[in-house]
Amino acid sequence: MYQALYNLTSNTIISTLIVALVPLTLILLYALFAIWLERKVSAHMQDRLGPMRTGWHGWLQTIADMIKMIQKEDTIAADADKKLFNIAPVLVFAGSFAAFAAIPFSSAIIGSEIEVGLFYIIAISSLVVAGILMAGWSSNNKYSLLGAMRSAAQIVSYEIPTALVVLTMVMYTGTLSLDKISQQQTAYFWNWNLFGGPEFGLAKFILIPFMLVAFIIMFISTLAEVNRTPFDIPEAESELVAGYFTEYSGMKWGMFMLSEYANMFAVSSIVSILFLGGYQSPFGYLGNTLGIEWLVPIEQLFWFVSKTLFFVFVQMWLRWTLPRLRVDQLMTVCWKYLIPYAVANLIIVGIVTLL
Amino acid sequence: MKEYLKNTWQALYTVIVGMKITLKHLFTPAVTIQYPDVKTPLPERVRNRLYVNIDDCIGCDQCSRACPVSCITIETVKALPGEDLGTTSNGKKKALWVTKFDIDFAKCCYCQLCVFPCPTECIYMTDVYEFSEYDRRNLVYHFSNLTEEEAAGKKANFEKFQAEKEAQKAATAKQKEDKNPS
Amino acid sequence: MALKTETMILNMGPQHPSTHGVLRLELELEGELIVDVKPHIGYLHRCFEKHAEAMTYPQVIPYTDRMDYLASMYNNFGYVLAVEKLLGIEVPERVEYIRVIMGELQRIASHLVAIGTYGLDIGAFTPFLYCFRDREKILNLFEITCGARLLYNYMWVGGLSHDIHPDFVRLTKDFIKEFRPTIKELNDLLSYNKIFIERTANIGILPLATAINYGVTGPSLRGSGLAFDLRKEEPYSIYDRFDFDVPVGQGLMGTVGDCWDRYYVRVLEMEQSLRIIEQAIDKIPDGDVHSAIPRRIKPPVGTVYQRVENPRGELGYFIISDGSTNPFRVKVRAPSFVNLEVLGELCKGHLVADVIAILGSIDIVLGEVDR
Amino acid sequence: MKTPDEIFDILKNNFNDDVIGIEKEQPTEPIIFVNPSAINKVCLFLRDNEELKFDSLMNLSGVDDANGEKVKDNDGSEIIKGGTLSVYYHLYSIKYKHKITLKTSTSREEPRVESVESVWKTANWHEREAYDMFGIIFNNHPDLRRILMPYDWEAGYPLRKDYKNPEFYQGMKVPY
Amino acid sequence: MGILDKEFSDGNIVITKVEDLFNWARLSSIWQLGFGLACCAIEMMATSASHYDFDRFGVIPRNTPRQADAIIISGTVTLKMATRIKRLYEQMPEPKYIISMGSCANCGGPYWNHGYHVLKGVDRVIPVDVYVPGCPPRPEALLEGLLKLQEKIRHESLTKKQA
Repeated sequence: MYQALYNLTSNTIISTLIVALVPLTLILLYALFAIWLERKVSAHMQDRLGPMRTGWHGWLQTIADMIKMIQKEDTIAADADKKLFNIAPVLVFAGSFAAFAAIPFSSAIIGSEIEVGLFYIIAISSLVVAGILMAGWSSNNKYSLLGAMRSAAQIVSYEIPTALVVLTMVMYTGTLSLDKISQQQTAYFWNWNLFGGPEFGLAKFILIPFMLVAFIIMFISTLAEVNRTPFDIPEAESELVAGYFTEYSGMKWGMFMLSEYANMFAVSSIVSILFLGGYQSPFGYLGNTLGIEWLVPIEQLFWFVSKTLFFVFVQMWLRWTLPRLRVDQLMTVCWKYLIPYAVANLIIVGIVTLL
Repeated sequence: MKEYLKNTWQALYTVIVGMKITLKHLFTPAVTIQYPDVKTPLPERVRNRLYVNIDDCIGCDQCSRACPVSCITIETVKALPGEDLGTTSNGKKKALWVTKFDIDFAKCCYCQLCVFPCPTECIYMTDVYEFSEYDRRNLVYHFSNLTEEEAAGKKANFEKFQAEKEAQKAATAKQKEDKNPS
Repeated sequence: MALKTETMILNMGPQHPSTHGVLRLELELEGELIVDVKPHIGYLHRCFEKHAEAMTYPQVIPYTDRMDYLASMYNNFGYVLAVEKLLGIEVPERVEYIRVIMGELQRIASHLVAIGTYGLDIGAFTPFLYCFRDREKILNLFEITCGARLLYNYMWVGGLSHDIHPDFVRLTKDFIKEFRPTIKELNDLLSYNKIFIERTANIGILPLATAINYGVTGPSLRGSGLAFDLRKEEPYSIYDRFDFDVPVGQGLMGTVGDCWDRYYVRVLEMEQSLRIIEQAIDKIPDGDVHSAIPRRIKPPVGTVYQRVENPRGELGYFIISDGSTNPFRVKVRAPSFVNLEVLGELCKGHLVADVIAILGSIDIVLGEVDR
Repeated sequence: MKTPDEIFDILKNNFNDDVIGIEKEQPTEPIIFVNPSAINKVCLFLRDNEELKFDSLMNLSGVDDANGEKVKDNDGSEIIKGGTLSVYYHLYSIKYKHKITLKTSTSREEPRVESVESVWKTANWHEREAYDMFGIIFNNHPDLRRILMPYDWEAGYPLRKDYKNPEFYQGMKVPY
Repeated sequence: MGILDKEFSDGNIVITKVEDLFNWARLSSIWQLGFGLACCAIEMMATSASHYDFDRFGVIPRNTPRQADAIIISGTVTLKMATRIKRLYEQMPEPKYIISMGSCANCGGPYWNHGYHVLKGVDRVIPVDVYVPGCPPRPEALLEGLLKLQEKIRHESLTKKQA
């Protein structure tokens, strides 16, 4: 996309700006929609109606929340560490927004085609931990401190199963660049990695169960990385009042919410790229059949967003069904269950790809 | 090792079962009553705001004695023998002017103990529950239909009547005195 | 040189999402491990005993409602039985049956709130709303009979304030039919959920000896394996005419007497209450509920201690009367007040998240703790 | 299953002077009077004796008997001088299913009772509540503080018959 | 109030337009502090449950005073609790509202006469916007109280600061 814009405007600053602005606006619009979706999904799952009075079925609700949050008084605790207190939300949002640079929304719309896309994403998403620790420490509140400590331990320890599963997928697909992985899984859903990948043959059928196991491990560990139930221990309502953002009010807290939903989107898009063929459509492209060339990228964008939104919906669905794990149980799930399964899976897929 | 696999299987299975239930509920219709637009009819014995039918009230003070919270304040003035105050709906002769009949709904605990002892059933609970206020003072409801000065007027002429009776009694007592000593 | 660590005092203050009201827990923490728990109560002390001395006998009943506001029907039941024992009056059969039905309906409603808030403490939001949705049906039943949703002032000394509504029997039967499948659904969603079991099994184990010494009663005691239920132990009113069994914690998911057992005893008890209501609903004799209500209540000089099986445990009324229309002294033995003492004993060595799980499993109501 | 009279006889011959007497004409259950300084020994005996086994203290309640004579206080309201404060214990045995009620009474000015916290742990909060409401001091109680009222409440003991409301508490007007 | 502390001259068209928008936003997303005291708290929970659904009005329970806009004082305020409520009120960021729910919070309710430990009405400690009578008020009565509060916010104006 950058190249196309550069030929158009032949000015580097403007084209980079536009390349950065497109995902930003997409994320802001998506966040407004996701917060509204979460409240409606949770409501209907609990036999109630959710926001109804702001516009038809409450679609203006998140906008109302946003404008109200702007009006809130900006309180900083008296002996909080002012500088860190203000940087923390920005850092957390920057961490989760930076991951969008490498995610291919469609063959035409990619932030920057980095060869080491996956590696970059895993590296950048640990920036969020620094932000959370800063928030917890600087608000000088016992609950925030406990929340920050827990979230640091959780996100760091769940990086390992994610990395292992990414390793298996990279070994299987042979490339680190997200764009190439999506291109490999060309049209028709049985070529997707979840169903054994593009080449036809015996390896494909042996791989299907292990791809499924890798998919489940990846989904669970990304859930933990984003602090969603059943792993939302850092901001556990019932124990730690509101975890690391207890002291934040108004727009700063809004930034935290925004980054949580942005992170959810980033994480579920990675899962959909690795396993469900990113922007590939399951039944071939309308654009090709009708011969309209420029329609294909838009179709791809549609398929990409719908797959990711499905995963976001599943994350919300889990939030309103499952209770919360305790901190030490969280660690046992990670170290005693996810990592052994991931390593075993890695070995088996390795052997199969070698044959 | 067997325990390990059983744990994993049990975890996955129960999560799936839980998700099946919430998904089922996602598609069952909501039970919410949309309050401001849809107001459900309340059963007839419902206990919300009290109402006093003041012209049936004979000022017998039974309700304010029965109230555990003593939030009913009644002031009555005895009617002069000549005055006719009309009768209550079930034919009881009224003998007292009820100058002040206030119920402080900020104190009331809606226990309905005042409704049962009332001889003329003039105090009963309605199903009105929408009466929240911005200012606590106008939660005190005044049910008596005598205005301030009428009440003051009634009290004044009752005192006057009282004073006359005293004077007469003093006079008759003096006469008796004159009669027997002389 | 060992690194000197210092314990941290964490105040789970009167305003906390899962302290079931206004209770302050002073936790002494070593990292996340609990060294000591000191509950501070009294934030909702509403001087019930002072009011009881200043009111006449029937006027105290609205105040007994407000003590354990989740089971106010049962508070009336206890107080009314105590005063009737003092007066020595007999109550017509119809009133006895209606009181048992209302008491058991109130037990189901109270257990539904206990189970719902316990799910909330562990982190599952949806069961809380399903439980409240079912509880609304019971509140409707109460509302058509006595007009109030939560604080009823329904059971009077010697009778009832209103007779039951003509279609009360039909609505109760519908409720029983609708409610049974929802218990099963609740079990699948919460009780057998692996994460819920992981969070509650083998946590806060209450051995039987400490339970008896601490005077714990009700589902918390039965969770530890002793079938001590006043409805069977010392049958008051007409509970001896119904057959129902007393569920006891068997340690299905862990050791006997852990949080999961206390929670599961409540779920089974709801089932038993349904059985009692079914047996009682068809055999309500007819008669007048106001016949035995005395005009003026002036009991003879004396003391009485009457205890009933409140959904939270043994609720006892100790009334001293000096012959006047006002009771001289009313002391209430509130089950939650006694069950809360054992919290310090149970929480040693657990994590912060477990304190919430243990507190939820004991199921206290602050109105009753502070009276 | 023992009747209160048999229990009283057993107690009488074990603690002859400490157990003062039994009062039976109550309409409901008879009450055994015990000397306040010996209450913990009696309770320990009641709990550990093989035939009695009173292992659960149902209820411990403080009562202001208000039987002293009324005296005009300086600001017009009357306070009660002399008279007694008494403590009732309701015991129950799960094994034998029998119940008794003990009563001890101490003077109003110097209310001292032995604590039974060592016998039943549940008595800890009950006694703290009796102290908070009536001012009855329980000797060697682990931490005898106010439990329901604020810790810095110095306007006396609320449930006594002659209790008067303070005008202000931490800047908040108390009476209506 | 956030970025709008500067004084405006008079309410001309632009201001009233923005003012309505800001008022609308403030009143359609009141976040209540999840905090209940006594029996009215159970009715408040029943209001946020499925049958009467607080979420329809955009009201979510928030646990920290920092993120809450309104406290619903649901239950009896005792003297020991009054100092805590004052501190909670002070911790809340500026546009904050108080709904006093139930007779006990209005003026001490059934405990006004002999309640030595009960504060006679929460307005002795914090300023109250709407009094909802009832003991406990029905969920619909609480919703009606919320609607009254929303009416009050709708007519608030940013320029003319009320006393």
